[in-house]
Amino acid sequence: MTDDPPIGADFDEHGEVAERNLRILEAILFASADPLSPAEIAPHLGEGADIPVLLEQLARRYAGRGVNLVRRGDRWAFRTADDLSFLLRREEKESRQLSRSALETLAIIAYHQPATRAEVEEVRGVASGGGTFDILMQTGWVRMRGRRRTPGRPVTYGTTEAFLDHFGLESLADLPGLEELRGSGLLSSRLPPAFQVPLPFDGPLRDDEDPLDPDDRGESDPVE
Amino acid sequence: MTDDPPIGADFDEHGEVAERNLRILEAILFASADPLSPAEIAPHLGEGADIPVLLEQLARRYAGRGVNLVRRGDRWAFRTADDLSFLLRREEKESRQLSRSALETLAIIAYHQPATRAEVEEVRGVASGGGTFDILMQTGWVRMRGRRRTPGRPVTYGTTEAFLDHFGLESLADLPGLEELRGSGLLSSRLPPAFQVPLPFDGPLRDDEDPLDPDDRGESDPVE
Amino acid sequence: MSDTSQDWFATPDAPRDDEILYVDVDGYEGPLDLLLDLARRQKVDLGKISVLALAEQYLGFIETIREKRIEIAADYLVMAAWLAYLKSRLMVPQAPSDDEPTGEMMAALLQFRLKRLEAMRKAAMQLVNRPRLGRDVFARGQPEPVLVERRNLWEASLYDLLKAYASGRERGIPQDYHLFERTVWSLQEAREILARLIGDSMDWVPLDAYLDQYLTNPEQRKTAMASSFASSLELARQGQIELRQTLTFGPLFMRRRQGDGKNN
Repeated sequence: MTDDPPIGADFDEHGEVAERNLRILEAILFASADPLSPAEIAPHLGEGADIPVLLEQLARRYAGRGVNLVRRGDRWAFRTADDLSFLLRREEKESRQLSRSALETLAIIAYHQPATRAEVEEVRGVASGGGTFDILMQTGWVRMRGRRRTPGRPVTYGTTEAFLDHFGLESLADLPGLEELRGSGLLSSRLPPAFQVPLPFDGPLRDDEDPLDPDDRGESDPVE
Repeated sequence: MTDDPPIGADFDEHGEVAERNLRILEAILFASADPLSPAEIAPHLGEGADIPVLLEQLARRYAGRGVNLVRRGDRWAFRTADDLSFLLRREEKESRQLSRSALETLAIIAYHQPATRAEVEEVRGVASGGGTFDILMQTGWVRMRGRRRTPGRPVTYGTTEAFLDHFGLESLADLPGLEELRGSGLLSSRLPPAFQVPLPFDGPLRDDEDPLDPDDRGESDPVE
Repeated sequence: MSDTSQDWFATPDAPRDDEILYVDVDGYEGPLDLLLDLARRQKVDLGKISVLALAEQYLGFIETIREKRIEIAADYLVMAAWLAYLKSRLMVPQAPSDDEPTGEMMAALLQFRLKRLEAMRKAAMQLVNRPRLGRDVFARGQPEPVLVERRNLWEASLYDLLKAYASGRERGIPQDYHLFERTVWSLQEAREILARLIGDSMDWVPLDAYLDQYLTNPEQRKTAMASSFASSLELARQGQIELRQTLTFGPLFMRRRQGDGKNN
C-alpha cells in the first residue's frame, strides 16, 4: 500500500468533482450512527453523482486497511477489518457506572473519613444497602481502616491511594471545602449557618480507632 | 523488533510490520469516539512500535481526506474534516448552549488558566453566580486543578482535554488570538505587565499550585 | 469619529439624558460591563476614550438609579466610589509629596481592565465560532467496542463525586429552614467586593471616604463600613493588602501588598 491510493485514474476532467464527492461520502459514512443507503446519501452529494460507483470506489480504497467500507443489505458502513476482530472487546470488560447511592456514599466516606457505616447513613439520612459498601470495596477506592472504640466496635472506612489516583487528587486536602463547593455552585448559597464540610482525614489510626486484625473481614457487616 | 524506524519507505524489509501496526492503529482510532492516548494504544501494537511516528504517518495519509486524524492534547482521534462542516452541520443541542456569562467565564479560564474564581471575577468585574462554574464543569470542559499557594488557598480551575476536542484545538497554544493577546499584555493580571506574560497552562500542577503539606488541611477560609 | 483627540482631561460632554435613560441596569453583568458599554458609545478606540467623561457618565447613571430608589448591587456602588476618587484625582493637580496614585495611572488601569474584558469577549466569540465537535465536526457515529485499557473499570469523575456529595448534604438540610433576608454585607461578601475593586491596583486607594458617598441608606452604610473594615483587617492579616491612615479619623487607605502571591 502507498500513501496515495491509486486515484490517478480518477483525474480525468471530472476527477476533481469525484474526489470531492468521495471526501463527502467518507465523512458522512464516518459520522453516521447507522449504515446508510444510497438514497440517504444522495441529498448530500452534488447533482448527478453516481453514488453506487462512488461507494465501490471508496470501498476499494479501504480494502486491506484497518477499517473497511462494507455493504449490509443495501446499506453501507465502516467496520473494523475482520482479521483485526481480536481487537474487539470481550463482554465482561464493560466499564460500569456507579449507582447514585454508591457515588454519594463514596463521597461521604471521602469527606467524613474515618466514618462508620452508621455515620454515613446519618449523613445521607437513609440506610445504605450492604451491597453499596461491597461495591465500593470492589472498586478499590474504599478500604476498612480499623474499628471504632465504641460499643459494637463498628468498622471505620476511608479512601485509598487508588481513590486519589482515579479522581486526580494529590491529597485529600485537595477536595474542595465549603466555600469552594458553594463558589462553584455545587452547594446552594442558602445554607444554615451551622452547615459545615468536614476536613477529611486519611492519616494513621486515630485515638478512637483500633487496628483491624489481619483476618478481620468486618463481620459486623450483615452482607459478607 | 526493529530499532531503526525506516517507515517512510513502506516497502523495505520492515515495511510489513509497520504496515500491520498502521492497520491496527487505524482500526483502534477509527473505532473509538473519544481521543486515545499513546499509552492506551500501546498494548495493542507490537513491542517496540514507535507510536508517535506511526501516528504522524497515519495523520499524513488522512490529510486532505473527508476524515482526518487530529491531535487533541496528548490524545488522537479521527474527526470529519473542518471544511465539510457546511454540509454536515447539525443544530446545536439546547443543553450545549452556554449563556453569555458562562461563555465569557470559559474564555477567561481558558486564556488565564490556572485561574481562581476570584481572578475570573476580577476580569469580569462582577461576582459570578456559582451556577456558572457548575455548568462549565457539567459540560466537562472545565475542571478543578488544585489549590493556589496563596492565603486562602483558593481552588484553581483549568480546561480539560474534552475542551480541546470540542473546540478543535490541538493544544492551548491554538487558542484563537493567543499571540496577539499575549503581545498586548492583556493576559497579565497586573498593570503594567512588568514580568513575563503568562501563557495558559494545563499541564501538571505549577510551582504556585503546590500540593498541601501533609499536616495542612486548612479549610479555605479563615473568615467565616 | 470626531472626538479622537479627547484625552483623559478633556471636558466631558454632559451625558445626554436620553442616553442614560435607555440604560437598564438589569441588562448589565456588573459595573465593568456597564462601563464597557458606555465606553463603546464614545465610538473611539478604547485606548483613546475620555476616562473622565466615562466616569461622569457612570456616576450620572448611578445617580439616576438612586433617584428612582432602585436597589443596586454593591458592586456598582463600589465602582462608583472608585470612579469618584478617580475623578477627583484627574481634576485636582497632584502635589509633589503625594504618594497616592495619579489620575493617569488610575485611568490607565481602568482602560486596561476594559480592554482585557473586551478581549476576553472577543476570544469567547472566536472560540464559540470554531468548528465544534457535534456541530461542525463529528466523531465516529458508530463507535465499535475495541478493547482499550482504561485505568479503571468503574467510571466516575471528580465532578460526579462532588455533585453527589453536595446534593446528598443538601438533602439533609431541614426543609423548614428560612434564611432571614440579609441587608448586611457579610465579611465574605465585603472581602470579595474589595478584592474585585482593588484587585490589581498597586496604589493607595481611600476606599471608605468614597464608599460613604454612595451608600445613602444609613443602615447599609454601617454594615458596609463595618464589614469592609473588618475584611480589610483580615486581608491585611493574610498579607494580601496594606492599610494606612495618616491622621486620626482620616481616610483609610488600602492597597495590594507589593510582591505578594504569585511569585512566592
